[in-house]
Amino acid sequence: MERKLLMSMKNIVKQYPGTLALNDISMDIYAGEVLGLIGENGAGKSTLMKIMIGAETATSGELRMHGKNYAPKNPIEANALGVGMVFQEQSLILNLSVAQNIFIGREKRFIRHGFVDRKAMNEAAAKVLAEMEIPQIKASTRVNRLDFASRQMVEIAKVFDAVNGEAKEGSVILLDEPTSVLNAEEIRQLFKHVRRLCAAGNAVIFVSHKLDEVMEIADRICVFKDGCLVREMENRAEEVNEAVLYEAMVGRTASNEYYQLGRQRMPEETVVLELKNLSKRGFFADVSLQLHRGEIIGICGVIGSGKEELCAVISGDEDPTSGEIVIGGKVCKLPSPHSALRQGILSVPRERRAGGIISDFSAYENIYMSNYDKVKKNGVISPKLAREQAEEYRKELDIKLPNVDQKVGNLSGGNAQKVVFARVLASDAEVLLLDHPTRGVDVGAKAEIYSIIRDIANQGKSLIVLGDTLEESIGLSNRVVVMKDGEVTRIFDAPPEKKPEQVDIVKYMM
Amino acid sequence: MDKQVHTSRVGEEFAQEMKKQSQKERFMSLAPLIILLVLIVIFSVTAQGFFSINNFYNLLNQAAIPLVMSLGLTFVILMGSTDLSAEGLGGFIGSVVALMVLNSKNDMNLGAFAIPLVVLISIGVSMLSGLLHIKGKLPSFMVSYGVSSIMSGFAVLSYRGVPARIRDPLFTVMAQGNFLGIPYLTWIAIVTFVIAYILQNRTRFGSYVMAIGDNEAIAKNIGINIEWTKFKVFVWLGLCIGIVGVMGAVRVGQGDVGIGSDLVFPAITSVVVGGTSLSGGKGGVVHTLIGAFIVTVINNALVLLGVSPYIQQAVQGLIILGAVALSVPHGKNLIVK
Amino acid sequence: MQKENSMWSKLAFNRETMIKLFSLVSVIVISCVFCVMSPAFLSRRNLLNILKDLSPVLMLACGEAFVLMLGSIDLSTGCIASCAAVMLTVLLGKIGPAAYLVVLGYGVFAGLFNGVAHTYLQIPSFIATLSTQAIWQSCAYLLSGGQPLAMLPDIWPYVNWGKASFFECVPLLFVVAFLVLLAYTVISKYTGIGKTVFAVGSNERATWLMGQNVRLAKMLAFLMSGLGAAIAGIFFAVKLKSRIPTVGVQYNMLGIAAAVLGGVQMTGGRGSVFMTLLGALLITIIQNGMNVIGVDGLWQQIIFGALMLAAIFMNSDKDHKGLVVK
Amino acid sequence: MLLLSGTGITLMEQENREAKKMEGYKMKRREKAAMLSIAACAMLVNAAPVMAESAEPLTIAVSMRSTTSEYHMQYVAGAELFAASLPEGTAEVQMLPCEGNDDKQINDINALIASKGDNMILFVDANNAPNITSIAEACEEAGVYWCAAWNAPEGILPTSYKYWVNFQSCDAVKQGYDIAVNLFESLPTPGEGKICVLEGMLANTANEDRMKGLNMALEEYPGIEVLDDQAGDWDTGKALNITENWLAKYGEDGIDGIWCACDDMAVGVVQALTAKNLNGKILSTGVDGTSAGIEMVENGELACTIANNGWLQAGYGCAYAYAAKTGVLDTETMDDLHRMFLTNGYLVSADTLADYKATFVDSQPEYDFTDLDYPIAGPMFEE
Repeated sequence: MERKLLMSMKNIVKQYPGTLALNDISMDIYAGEVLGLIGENGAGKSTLMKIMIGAETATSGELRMHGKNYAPKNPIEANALGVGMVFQEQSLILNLSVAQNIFIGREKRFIRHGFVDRKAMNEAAAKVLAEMEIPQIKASTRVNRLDFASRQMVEIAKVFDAVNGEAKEGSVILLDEPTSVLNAEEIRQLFKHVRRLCAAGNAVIFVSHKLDEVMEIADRICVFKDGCLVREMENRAEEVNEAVLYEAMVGRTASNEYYQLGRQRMPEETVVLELKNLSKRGFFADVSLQLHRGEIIGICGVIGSGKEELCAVISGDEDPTSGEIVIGGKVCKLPSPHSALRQGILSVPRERRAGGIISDFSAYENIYMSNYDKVKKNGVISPKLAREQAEEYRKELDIKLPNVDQKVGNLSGGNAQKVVFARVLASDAEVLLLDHPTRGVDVGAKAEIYSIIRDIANQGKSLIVLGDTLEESIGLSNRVVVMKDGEVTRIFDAPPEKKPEQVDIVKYMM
Repeated sequence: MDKQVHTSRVGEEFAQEMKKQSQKERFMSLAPLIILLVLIVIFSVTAQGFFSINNFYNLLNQAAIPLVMSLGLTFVILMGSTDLSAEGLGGFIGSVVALMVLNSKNDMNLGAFAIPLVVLISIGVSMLSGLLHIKGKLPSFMVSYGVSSIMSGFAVLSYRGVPARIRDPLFTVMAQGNFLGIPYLTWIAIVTFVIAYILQNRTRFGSYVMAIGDNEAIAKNIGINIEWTKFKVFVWLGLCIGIVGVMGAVRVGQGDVGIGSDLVFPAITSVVVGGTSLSGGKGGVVHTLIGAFIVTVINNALVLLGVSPYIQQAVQGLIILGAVALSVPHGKNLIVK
Repeated sequence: MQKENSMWSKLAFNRETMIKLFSLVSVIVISCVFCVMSPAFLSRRNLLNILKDLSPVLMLACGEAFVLMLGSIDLSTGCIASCAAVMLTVLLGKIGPAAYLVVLGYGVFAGLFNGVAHTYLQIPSFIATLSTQAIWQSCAYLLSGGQPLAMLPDIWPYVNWGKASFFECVPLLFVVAFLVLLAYTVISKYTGIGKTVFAVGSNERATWLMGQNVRLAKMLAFLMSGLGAAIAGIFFAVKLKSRIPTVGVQYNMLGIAAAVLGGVQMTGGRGSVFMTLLGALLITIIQNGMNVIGVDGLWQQIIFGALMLAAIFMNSDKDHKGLVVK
Repeated sequence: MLLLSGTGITLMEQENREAKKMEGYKMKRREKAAMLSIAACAMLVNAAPVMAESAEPLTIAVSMRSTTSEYHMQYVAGAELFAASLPEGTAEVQMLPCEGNDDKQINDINALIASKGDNMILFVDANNAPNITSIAEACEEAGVYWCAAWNAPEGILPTSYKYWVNFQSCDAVKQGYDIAVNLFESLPTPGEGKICVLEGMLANTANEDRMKGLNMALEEYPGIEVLDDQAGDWDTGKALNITENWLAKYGEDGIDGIWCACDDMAVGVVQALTAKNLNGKILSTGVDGTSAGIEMVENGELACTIANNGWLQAGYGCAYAYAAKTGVLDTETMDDLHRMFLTNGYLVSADTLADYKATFVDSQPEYDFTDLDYPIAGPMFEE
């Protein structure tokens, strides 16, 4: 049957300073189909979605909707033109009722001489919720009373209504990781709606890490890798199975030199850090692990696998509910990153701007922030010593800085991360937790960061790395720990000569 | 092929954890009401004459002016700002309205028209301080401190030390008369509360203020005109200060700058004790009502208990510290400024 | 880069020094205006007055600056000062000069009390310090037994140092205040914990993750504020030779205004402790000058408010894009 | 008045806009702002009505608590009366309100001394007694003749100072006593009943003395029972709330009278009573003799008030200081009576109301400031 073209993209490119997020993507979206998008973290899926919803603008390329040019400036405009998106993080106002949230920004049709007709709004909301078959949620309850899953359903209902309401001839709805917090029953219900929507002539784009779900719902599957659309296939049961998808997603194995495998050394015997069935209710359970001096452990897992929370607990940012952390043979409590640093543990957080640097401070101040003693002269911080230290690290890590007094706020991603590494090195911490160290950094800077990580390991320090991509985790680490739904499913040894295949690891991840 | 979609043990725990957290949050939002009831019970038992119809009316009247003031400040705090201009502006409005109606000092007699005129002036000044804060990007705390000092100067200038005693019959009736047993001033407070309730729940403005307070980025994303909404918040504040100024003049029967004194900080205390968070986005008009009653009940009870005036302030401070400590969220890496 | 900025950078001004410079410029400008109006303004005796009036406000301001740099606020400094003034007078009579140490100890305790209420009970600092303000006001009443008595002549010798001055225009009070200011500046600029206070104000999440002791920094900030207030209280007592429990109440807002005029941003993380000297000087000059040139009493408050607004308007760096000013 | 305030602020606003529209001279915002601040200061300062011209005329400084109390403004009027009695242009009055801030009172006086040197005389109603010692030291140093009224600390007397000409005061203790006795006598059963006590500002000298007077009266009237004692901080609003609470606590017939420490608070008390139309049945008292106080005595809502006659106190205070400055008086040779005397407050109650109004309200009393014995009602300390 001839399918009506809803939206078409011609060689879309998105260039961030230093990284090519999207590389010449061309794709057509037809009415009535569910398009599955899969790919590793950072493969460009979310960036493409942001461009389609108008939260970002493409560097070049052309977007057409219903045959007309389509360039929305913000989500509101996109909704009006028939494109709606359910954001990954909640965008609901907790203090307002469900009805108010659904229609926020679009209350015009309920205004009766200046006041919002509350009853009419609640009825309209009830109708939308009924359509979504979630009548158990009352339109007038406040959102902060709902549990996580219902909030997700309200979020989806809000987008469906925003888009369906206006667009006459079919619209495009983007779902970014919608099922990460839903249970089995709720997922089944969501799929029912997706099918109902497609039958009504709309298109749904479904992004998920759970390959089984994608295979269950999607009509067509597009595979993204490093910003390119590498495979586009019909989802015919006999042809498509998880192995095929894994192969498409991972593609070529990493070149040796990129991760400087030659400099990967054997870890020593002494155990620097040991976790004994450590668990945190609701995030991860019974994780036991031994970290040796000079060893790099890579932890892999999808979003919601608990690897970030594990990292947060080890670095003292969060508290575990049970289990022990043993450092240098002694069980110790880590109530705060401050006490963790005193035990020699320091983390490099994922959001560099929010958690890694203080943008109002200069580079040399940032560098001594984790260890004041090194720059103290008779009890007082001496700026001269601090500047010398900063100068030293500037040369060692080759940070491109006009001078060490420059505010860190306006540095590029790569340079800012190098300042963070300089601070970490200056802190003399023994155990380092790197949370996506190379996220949002250009390829050149990535290689430099890898060599810094190698230097750190060779100095006898031990690292736990949450790799930005699977390939990175395998390439860097001596051992790869795979986590899924809060449990350690498998630990692979990854000596330089016999690195495990990505395909084998992915099996345990998804 | 359809692998059995199961949620792991961790997923179950996560759902339970979330349920426990939302129950805790629901309890926390009720904490101020529970504190109010506990206080009423304690004081009824200990303070002689507390639990009586007469004192109930008394509470209602004394809560009138602080309530209108805190209603004005609720939206400002919901947006995450603070405003101290009421001290000077309220005093100015009180002094000027007394001069405009039939009074002992000059022969001006605008009668009932004085009230809308004066409230308009108050809105005008409040809009100006809002303009300085929003457009000039100045901290609202300091701007309002400057405006307050200017306005109290003008207030004193307006009557040069000899306060104008109000002779206008309308004002004297408003001061003493009552309707269904409730004095007119309290009716003004009740009407203001109803308007505020409607503003918060029945208009777009109310939802937009909540959205801005919760997360300004989301609000901008939804397409809300943030500056215009903030501006309207200052108009509402000006209206409330105008009403408070008039009520103050009516209640004391004369116009003096003292009407504005001791207005702002008890009002902000009521808003926060009621459960509205200072960083914005949580709480609302009903919370402020509860907060205003908590503060008034404490003041009233301390007098009825005959607590020596010297330690009254300390007792009040301690009770408020305790009440806020109970109703404020606690968490390890919760950032509280 | 717009043309203007390049013009400025040629003159080797960057925006930071511009703001610092600005409060100096406004102090000079306003002094000249007053001087033109009445030459007695810069007379040796009036300088003595200005510096004497400046000292208590400066102590409150540099203590308050620490808390403002956290992004929080301390409304209890005025009442801590009153309580300290009363305590000094009462104790001088009983235990002599040791009273000074006890009062400083009290200042530290009051600061820590605020710190615990804010940091451990996680009460917003606005409300926490508003409540402790009421508590210390009551303590001041109780300590003075409700009687605003003058110091009895027998303890005057302990207090006469307040009247001493060097070459007739720099009072000893101001010298002590300046030394305390220097100590506060060194702590805030050159010690680790001082730097942490700055960092917490600028980005608390990052400071926490960097392994700094955020709680200790907050406690220190409130401690410094309490101590500053106690020293201000000592200055009041010494200057007025009396124990009046309501002496400091009105100085709380002036302390905050002085810190803000010194360039400390209320959103935290920016500004310097030393610059509060200029902020305090600006406020004192305005009040003193208005009396010297004979501005009518009724107009003084209006002019004070207007100059306050003008100074805040000049002082805020408005090119801070995106900064959400609460 | 409001137009002035409106234009004042909008003027600043227009200045802002004109400054922005400066064409042809691309200024950085900072320069424009600095230029604006000079214009703003100059504009605002010379708009102030009373300006000190050249330094010749003698400055009569009046330092008192606040411009919002009618009684304190009587001081300023009294000083102006005295200035008018001098030949044209010899003196002009400058008011130094300190809004209840003791430190500010001292600072203001020091600033004026620095600016005027000894070409000034000073009349002070100290915000609190202890301030007198610092003022005395400042005036001794600068050679400024000055007089004080009301508050002075024990043991500090004009006789031990050269420039402190005299200290006059109505006897606050006696006033507290007089209004208490008047109230007790005018109760439904004279001498018996239950009263509530409404103090002024805690830890304020005038308030503490009036309370001493009240307690003296209470000893003489055992039949009077004090139900409660609260502080209203001289503030009308607070007095009103406290009275309402009392009515709720003791019921409308549980209280026979309310001893109130000043007229401003009495206004609040009477308003609360009128709300329950008890005004006139439950009587209260006041001090200061403000127009509001007199009016309430007239309507029978207030048992009595005491007119302290601020005009007389300030007028003669300035007269004494001026006399000492011009050598008419020599502080060493003045006898104690002239250095320290009581002025008589004028007890205004229902019966003395008529002639009080005749002398003070209807016609402005003519004071002959040369006759320095006129104000003396009696020695301050009986030898």
